Amino acid sequence: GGSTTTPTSSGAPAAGGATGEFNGALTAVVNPSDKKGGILKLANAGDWDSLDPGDTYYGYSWNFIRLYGRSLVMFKSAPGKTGNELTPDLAEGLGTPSDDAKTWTYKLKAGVKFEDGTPVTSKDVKYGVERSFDKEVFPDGYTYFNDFLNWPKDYKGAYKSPDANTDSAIETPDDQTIVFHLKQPLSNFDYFAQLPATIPVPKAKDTGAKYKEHVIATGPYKFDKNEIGKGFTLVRNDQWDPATDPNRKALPDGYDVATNVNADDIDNRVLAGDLDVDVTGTGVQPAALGRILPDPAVKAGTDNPTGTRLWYTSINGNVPPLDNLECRKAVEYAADKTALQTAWGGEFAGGQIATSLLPPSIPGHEDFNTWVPGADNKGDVTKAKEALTACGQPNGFETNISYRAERPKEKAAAEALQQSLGRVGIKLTLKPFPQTDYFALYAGKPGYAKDNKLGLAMNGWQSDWPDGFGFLQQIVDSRVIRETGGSSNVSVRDPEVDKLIDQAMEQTDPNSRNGIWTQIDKKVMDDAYILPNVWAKALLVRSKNATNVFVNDAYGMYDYLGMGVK
Amino acid sequence: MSEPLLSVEGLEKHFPVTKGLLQRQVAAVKAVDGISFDVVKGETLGLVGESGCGKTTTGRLITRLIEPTGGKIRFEGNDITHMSQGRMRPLRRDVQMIFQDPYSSLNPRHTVGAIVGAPFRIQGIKTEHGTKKAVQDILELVGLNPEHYNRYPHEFSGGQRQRIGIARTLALKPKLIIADEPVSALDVSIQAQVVNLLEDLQSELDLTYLVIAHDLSVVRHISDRVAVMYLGKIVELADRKSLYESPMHPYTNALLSAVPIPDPKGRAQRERIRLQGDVPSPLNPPPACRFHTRCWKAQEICKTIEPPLETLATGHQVACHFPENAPATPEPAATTA
Amino acid sequence: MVTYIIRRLIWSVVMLSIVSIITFAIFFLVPRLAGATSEDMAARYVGRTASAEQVKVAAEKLGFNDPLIVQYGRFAKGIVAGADYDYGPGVERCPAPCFGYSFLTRLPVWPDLLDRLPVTISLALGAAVIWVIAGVATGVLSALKRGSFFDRAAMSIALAGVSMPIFFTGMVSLVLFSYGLKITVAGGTYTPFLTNPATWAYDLLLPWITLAFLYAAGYARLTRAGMLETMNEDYIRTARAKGLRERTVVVKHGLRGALTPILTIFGLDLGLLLGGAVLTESTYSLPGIGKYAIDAIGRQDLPQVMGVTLVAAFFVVVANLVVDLLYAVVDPRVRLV
Amino acid sequence: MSFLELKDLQVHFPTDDGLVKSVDGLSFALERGKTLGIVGESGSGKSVTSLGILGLHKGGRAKLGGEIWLDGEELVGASAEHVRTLRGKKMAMIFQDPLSAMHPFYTVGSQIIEAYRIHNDVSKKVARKHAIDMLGRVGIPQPDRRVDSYPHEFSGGMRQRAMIAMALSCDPELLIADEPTTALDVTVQAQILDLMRDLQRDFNAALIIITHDLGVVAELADDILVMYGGKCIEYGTAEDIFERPEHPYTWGLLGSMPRLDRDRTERLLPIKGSPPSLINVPAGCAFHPRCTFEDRTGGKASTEVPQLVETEGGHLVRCHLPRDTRRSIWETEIKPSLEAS
Amino acid sequence: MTAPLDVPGSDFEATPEAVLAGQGDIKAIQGRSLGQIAWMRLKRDKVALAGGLVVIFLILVAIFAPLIAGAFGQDPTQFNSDLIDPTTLVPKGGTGIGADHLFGVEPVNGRDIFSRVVYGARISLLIAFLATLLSVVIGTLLGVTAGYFGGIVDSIISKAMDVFLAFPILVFAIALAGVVPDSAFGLTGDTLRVSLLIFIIGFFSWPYIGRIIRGQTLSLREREFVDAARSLGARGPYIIFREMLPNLIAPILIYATLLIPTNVIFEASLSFLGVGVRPPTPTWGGMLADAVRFYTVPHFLFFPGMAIFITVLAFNLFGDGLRDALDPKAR
Ligand SMILES: Nc1ncnc2c1ncn2[C@@H]1O[C@H](COP(=O)(O)OP(=O)(O)OP(=O)(O)O)[C@@H](O)[C@H]1O
Ligand SMILES: Nc1ncnc2c1ncn2[C@@H]1O[C@H](COP(=O)(O)OP(=O)(O)OP(=O)(O)O)[C@@H](O)[C@H]1O
Ligand SMILES: [Mg+2]
Ligand SMILES: [Mg+2]
Repeated sequence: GGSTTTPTSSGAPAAGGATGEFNGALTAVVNPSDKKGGILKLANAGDWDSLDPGDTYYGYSWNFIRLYGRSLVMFKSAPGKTGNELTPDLAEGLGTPSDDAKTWTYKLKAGVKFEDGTPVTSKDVKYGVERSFDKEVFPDGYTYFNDFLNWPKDYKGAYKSPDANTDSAIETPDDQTIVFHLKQPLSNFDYFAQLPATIPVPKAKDTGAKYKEHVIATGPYKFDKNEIGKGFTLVRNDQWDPATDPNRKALPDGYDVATNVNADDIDNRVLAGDLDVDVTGTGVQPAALGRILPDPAVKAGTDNPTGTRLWYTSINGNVPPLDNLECRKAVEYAADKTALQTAWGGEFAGGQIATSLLPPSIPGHEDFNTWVPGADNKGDVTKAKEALTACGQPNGFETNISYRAERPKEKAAAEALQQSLGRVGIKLTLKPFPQTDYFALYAGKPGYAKDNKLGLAMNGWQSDWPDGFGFLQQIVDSRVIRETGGSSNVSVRDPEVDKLIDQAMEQTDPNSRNGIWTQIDKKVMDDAYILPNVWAKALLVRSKNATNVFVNDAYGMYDYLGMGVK
Repeated sequence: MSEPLLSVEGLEKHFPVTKGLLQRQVAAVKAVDGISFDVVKGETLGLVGESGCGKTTTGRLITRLIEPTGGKIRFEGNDITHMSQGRMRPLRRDVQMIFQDPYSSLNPRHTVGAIVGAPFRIQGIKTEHGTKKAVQDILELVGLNPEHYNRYPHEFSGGQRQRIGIARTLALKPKLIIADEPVSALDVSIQAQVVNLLEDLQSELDLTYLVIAHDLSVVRHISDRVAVMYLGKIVELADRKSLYESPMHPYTNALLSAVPIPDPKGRAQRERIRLQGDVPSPLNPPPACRFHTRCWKAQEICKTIEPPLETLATGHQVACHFPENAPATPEPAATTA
Repeated sequence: MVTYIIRRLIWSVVMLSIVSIITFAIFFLVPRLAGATSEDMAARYVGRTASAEQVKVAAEKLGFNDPLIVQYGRFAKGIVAGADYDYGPGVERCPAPCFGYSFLTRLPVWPDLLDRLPVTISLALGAAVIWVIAGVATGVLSALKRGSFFDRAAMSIALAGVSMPIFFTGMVSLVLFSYGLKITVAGGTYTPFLTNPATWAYDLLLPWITLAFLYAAGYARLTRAGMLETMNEDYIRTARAKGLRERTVVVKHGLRGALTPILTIFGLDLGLLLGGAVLTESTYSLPGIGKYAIDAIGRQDLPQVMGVTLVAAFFVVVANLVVDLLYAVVDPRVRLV
Repeated sequence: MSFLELKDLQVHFPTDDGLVKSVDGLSFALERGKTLGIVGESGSGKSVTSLGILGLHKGGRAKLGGEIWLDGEELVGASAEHVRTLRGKKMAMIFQDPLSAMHPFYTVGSQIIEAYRIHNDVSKKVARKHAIDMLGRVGIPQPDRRVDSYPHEFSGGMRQRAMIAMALSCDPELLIADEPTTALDVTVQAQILDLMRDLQRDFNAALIIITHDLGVVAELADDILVMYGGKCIEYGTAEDIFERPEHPYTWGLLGSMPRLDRDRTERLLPIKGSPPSLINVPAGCAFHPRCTFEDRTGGKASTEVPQLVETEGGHLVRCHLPRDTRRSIWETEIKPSLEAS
Repeated sequence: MTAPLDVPGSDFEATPEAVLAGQGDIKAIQGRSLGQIAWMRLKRDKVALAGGLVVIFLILVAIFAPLIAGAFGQDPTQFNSDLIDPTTLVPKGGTGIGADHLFGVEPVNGRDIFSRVVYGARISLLIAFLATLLSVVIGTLLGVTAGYFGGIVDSIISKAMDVFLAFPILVFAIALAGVVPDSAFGLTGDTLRVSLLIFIIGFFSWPYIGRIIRGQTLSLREREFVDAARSLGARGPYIIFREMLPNLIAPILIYATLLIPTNVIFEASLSFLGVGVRPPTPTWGGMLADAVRFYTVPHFLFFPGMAIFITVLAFNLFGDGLRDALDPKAR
């Protein structure tokens, strides 16, 4: 059974702990400093999905976007659990609910300006949300506002319905006030208000899909050069007024970001101090593990936070014989979870063996293990065989497992499953698909998955924010499944689960609410629609040159707002 | 004279010069430009001329390896000028060709047996004691060891290879053999062996030869009659004796006097005619008499009117406005009327 | 000459059209043969939340319902005249030459390619300089010292060189020189030449050397073979008979003759490399055309794949054209008419 | 000592199949202003000899032996560099196939200029002037224009003229022409032979002309050397060789040749068999397997290598047949049959 | 009767007047075909012979992969997680090399590298051989056709070769391999992938052979023995198959041998880029792609890399030797 302990540095106070030790930045600031100046050098082995606040959906991007964009509310820039707390940013305070939490009102601070000097008004915030509605222009983004605000019927977003009256969804009674109207009560809308979509966008400067090439800054930094595919630089935004902004220290003079850099090289350079941060915050490459873990001195310069990400395998009940619970159970039992853990990167770089959905750091997490894969976590062949017999497939069956071709870890995990399920006669064929189309065309398209017998699909989900809703809703609610493809929930179809989700959303009492999320977690596991693999962990390397380094729990990686350069 | 075995009339071959993807014709090489002659059964007709004058092309036209662009070829009275390859097939037994290069004319991947036996196979002929026996007989005939049947060409010397080539032409007992420079690639000593062989075979098998060569001595040695070509035309055609002893065309004259004589005594007193320059390109031959650019006797008429090939003495035809050694002088102008 | 160039240019355009038609057909037909509908194809462009209705509209707008020829026609027209892409929120202008518009990145392909081009050109040309110098020099020395220790060592290394895939040598060199000795960058970085020539060269050093090693090995072998052949030519003997110094004989007479066939291969190699040094760029994560191609293929971005294929083909065609023209300069016997 | 003297020259090539004795003990002498003709069948070692004199085997696989004296200098033992400086200046060569013997990528002029400038320290302009002069002297029309043509733009005859111009550009004292006319038509061959004769008179060089055409040597040569299997088998004045040949091989050559000046209806008298392999030269007299008169040597032919002996007045023959026998065979058997017509 | 490369049957004694070097007193040389002569030359070329032996060895390895891997009790897809350090993912003790695992084990899953390399030979050689065969067949057919018929046929085929050579073949191959779905043309799984790779590689390499064959055919057509056959009344097919093809066998053989290593690299490149045969089927290129992430475990990079290197080298050595033997003037 997986223990839930969040790795923390055991006891040792980090006050003034300039040297740092393993996991030192999880709970304290390493290398604290107030020195301004210098350029922080970041690198990304891949590329941003988009720099546009209306379109970006990567955790690291939300972490990073705070440098140039200010949303209504934000996560505190602080180490440890504090990072999970919301604090007003553009708004003067957290949201004020009314109408049974169906209406939320925010007051904007005065004196906030765009990089060109024009003052930010509530209209700009409203426009930012409205434009993000258009998922044809912004295919990458989340759909929370689309789904929950009370939009007029047939509303198509700022571009296609420019003249629509959207007051039913968002009202701006004056330039400093913005009011959100929801279709249903939502007890913690403040999490919505921290989404990058609430970063104001000046309508006059909006260039639609091209806005990402030059986002108009409200934060302390603005774009200087931006070469898509190669990198960009941020410089100080002289229109940013620190007086309006207690959250940001804005230490460096600028940021130099390179994209599409060799991942191993990033590790080496960060370890060598030539580079300050691997911006994706997903941890080092496997090759670096062997250099870091065995060497205590090197290991001391790293942190190993548990994120809010679950790597899992969807078990598609639409694909026979997996429509039979017993057959799904066989998969759960037969899976060798230690092999999966290794495949995902091992204890440090991969994660902690997961027994349920909700990661330990998310309220509502409870320790339970519905289908124990043997005492050693290497799979329980006997029970799996029993389940197979009960399912009417005593000799096993054949099905396919999909994964994203570009992701070696998913491939390794799929191979590990293929290997361990093979022991009980479940023969898996590996089906790699390009990641861009993985959900839109293949694994996330129910028709395709069914026709092509994608019984299993490698999958991963990171909480959009640290609560049960933010984690579970998008992956277990059967109503988010779209026949046209693109759904992140590809397997869980249980009306009872849907009902429970509705209850949880309305529940204003946090404790009862978290109880319901636990219940949902258990129910899904009982259905055996999901085979949890690991709760992801990342081995992060602190740069020698970076100051003020700490892990922000909300993002599960270093906080880019706080960091400075020596 | 009996009916000629082979009769060629106004034979022409213009090779198109093409360009581009669509192979458009932009010009023509007039390799053979209207030649006429007969070959009588049992005789040897020699065809001489400098490089590029169209000798080989003539030979290939007669064997129908290439399609004539004009004129007529008659073999034993049959018009074979444009006869289809299918109908030619049986006739091919009667006309055979000996090639110049003993190295490229034998397929290096075939044994001697296969090479000499190929005519039987291609023509589908069964022989009494099997092909092998027939081939070995022929090998013997040309002076090769019949036991060489299973050898490959590269194991033989040039002279032996040429014998193999000759053996192949003899397989089908042809009536006419066209020999294109049969000895020019061989050393003198070997050359003589092959020349003798050709002569022996002629008398033994009653063959008729059309021998193409540029070596006037060889031609003098083996031919009964000789035709001299210049730039796709026959300029003079006569029996051996009169051609060598009293050539009429200035070109023939020049050609003969250019040949070095292996006799150091005579070299001082011999008078020579030296031609200037080289043979012009057949792509663009001089108008009218083609020789006028190099002829020391040329006059205005030579540049405007083409002299026809006329019989000036018995069996002596020449195409020249101002022939030498002509017996009685028929006015050249008269013929142009 | 001018007409030759014009003809070649026309043919180049024809060739590129054929390449584009084949590419187009394959990328648009194969998915359909595999059962994809136009909606399936449109689904990738409309975001994650589109309704079936929206997908249908998008498919229509993007012209996926039109016959292949119409779609190709649009594509071809775009190259000449530019194109407008109506992807919903607005019409996106893709100015000529429009090699397609990526609906995934929301960017026209051409500027992207232009952006990547300097990297690939730097990589290819830099490596080419090294490999030509190293390869040819080694080949010449080997040929001259044929059978010597140097020859055998160089040829063994060269054979080993051509026998190693670039991604293997690339990885090994990365591990050794970048990760290990840290004397070179690990790729991924590219500094434009104009920004800082020194950094530019330093960044590309390892890829250059690795790529050049592979090719130099091949060129050394080619040059050696070519030199051995030309050094047997009669004109080399003539040059020696004139009393030329051996070095002059080798370089001025021998090498000059041996280089022509290498020029052809060089043209083809360089053309192919300029069109994307796929393996090198992906091994060293250089943001060039080849990496772009891989990325485009990875996300199945058909317009980008089309664009990059065409640009790559363009380089080969142009390189061939240049080589042919150069040929006429190098070898006076080649006449371009 | 003569201007050029070869003493027991040997050129051997070690090959995979064995040692090729291309030239095996060749000696002769030649004076300025004289012409030596070397005749022999293909592969008898004619070209190898000429390349040996020019020192072009140096640095190659060939093993050289013996001595070559040119104007009092020994060349076989001399350094390659020294021999190089003599090439082109002191001795020059004309090759058989002028098209392949000239570099296709350089103009005719530049190839002559190059040859001239190696040995004469003059400006390009002067050298060019000289090249035009030389082209004019060998009879190329409009030499000032043709100097910039490429070899392929010349006809065969002009190319050979240009080759000659190139060879003569530095006034060499020894000129070797290796089959200078074999690739040419008779009419052009006659022009070239005339030209060479005239030029030799002007330059007073020693000329070696290599050919397998007895007619050509008869036209040009003062002395003739007949080679067989890498050895000299008969040497004498042109008259000696044509009027009083003493070696059966020479008889064979004469008998094999159809003559233009005589109408002969009888069969030619060829030599039987074919030339020997130079790796496995027949024991004894190399010619004995093909010799009609082998039986008259008393069995020595296949066991003993005959010596080159002088019969009279510088006429040398390498034959086991007694001198009288040779004489009588020639007078009674060979000569009549050659002249029968 | 025509024996292009076979052994002639008769062995009677004869003393030819022939001139073959060195035969003067050697008693009987039988008719030796050029093939036999080439073989004699090849036998003397020790390096090429060694290459040939390695090639044969590799082929045997490929054929008997299951037996060889089985002899060590290893399955190429079997995980050996217990041999892996679960934190660093690399084999315990660095490589895992030992009596059981000759080449050590892979990081992460502990699969036996030896058996994977051995099985990798199958895919590699199968694809390389069949793709070469395909391109040789297409190339020879079109090359001979173009060269023999000339004129407009030649123009069209030559231009087609130009077009093919202008294709950025690697980009195109990757794209094509990526675009073809999982089951098509009635094939699925490895069979489909292997066939697809064979097709792509074979289909894009034929112009190289095609050009060579065309050139050779053009020069053969000028040889007089072709005219000789025609003057005997032989038809096109006879000339192509009986007269020309035997002479083309040498270049075909040479270039096929030299094309195989190119195709081995081609296949490895495609697998390296992830569009080859699907995992877990082992391929050398695929292993290298995995090894890239674990460059700190050099043996993982080394063995598949060396497998490619040795295979390609062996073919190249053998091909070079073959060329020298069959076409000695190229030496
Ligand atoms: N297939 C062809 N296409 C174009 N031109 C040709 C062709 N064959 C021959 N010619 C040209 O026709 C002319 C006559 O050629 P032919 O081979 O008949 O001359 P020839 O008298 O046999 O010369 P040689 O003595 O050199 O063999 C030459 O100028 C040659 O270039
Ligand atoms: N570099 C070499 N290596 C080996 N053998 C050689 C070499 N050069 C010449 N030979 C051999 O030496 C012999 C004499 O050759 P050479 O070229 O002197 O003959 P040739 O008398 O000039 O004949 P041709 O009349 O054909 O020119 C030939 O058998 C030839 O094969
Ligand atoms: Mg001819
Ligand atoms: Mg010679």
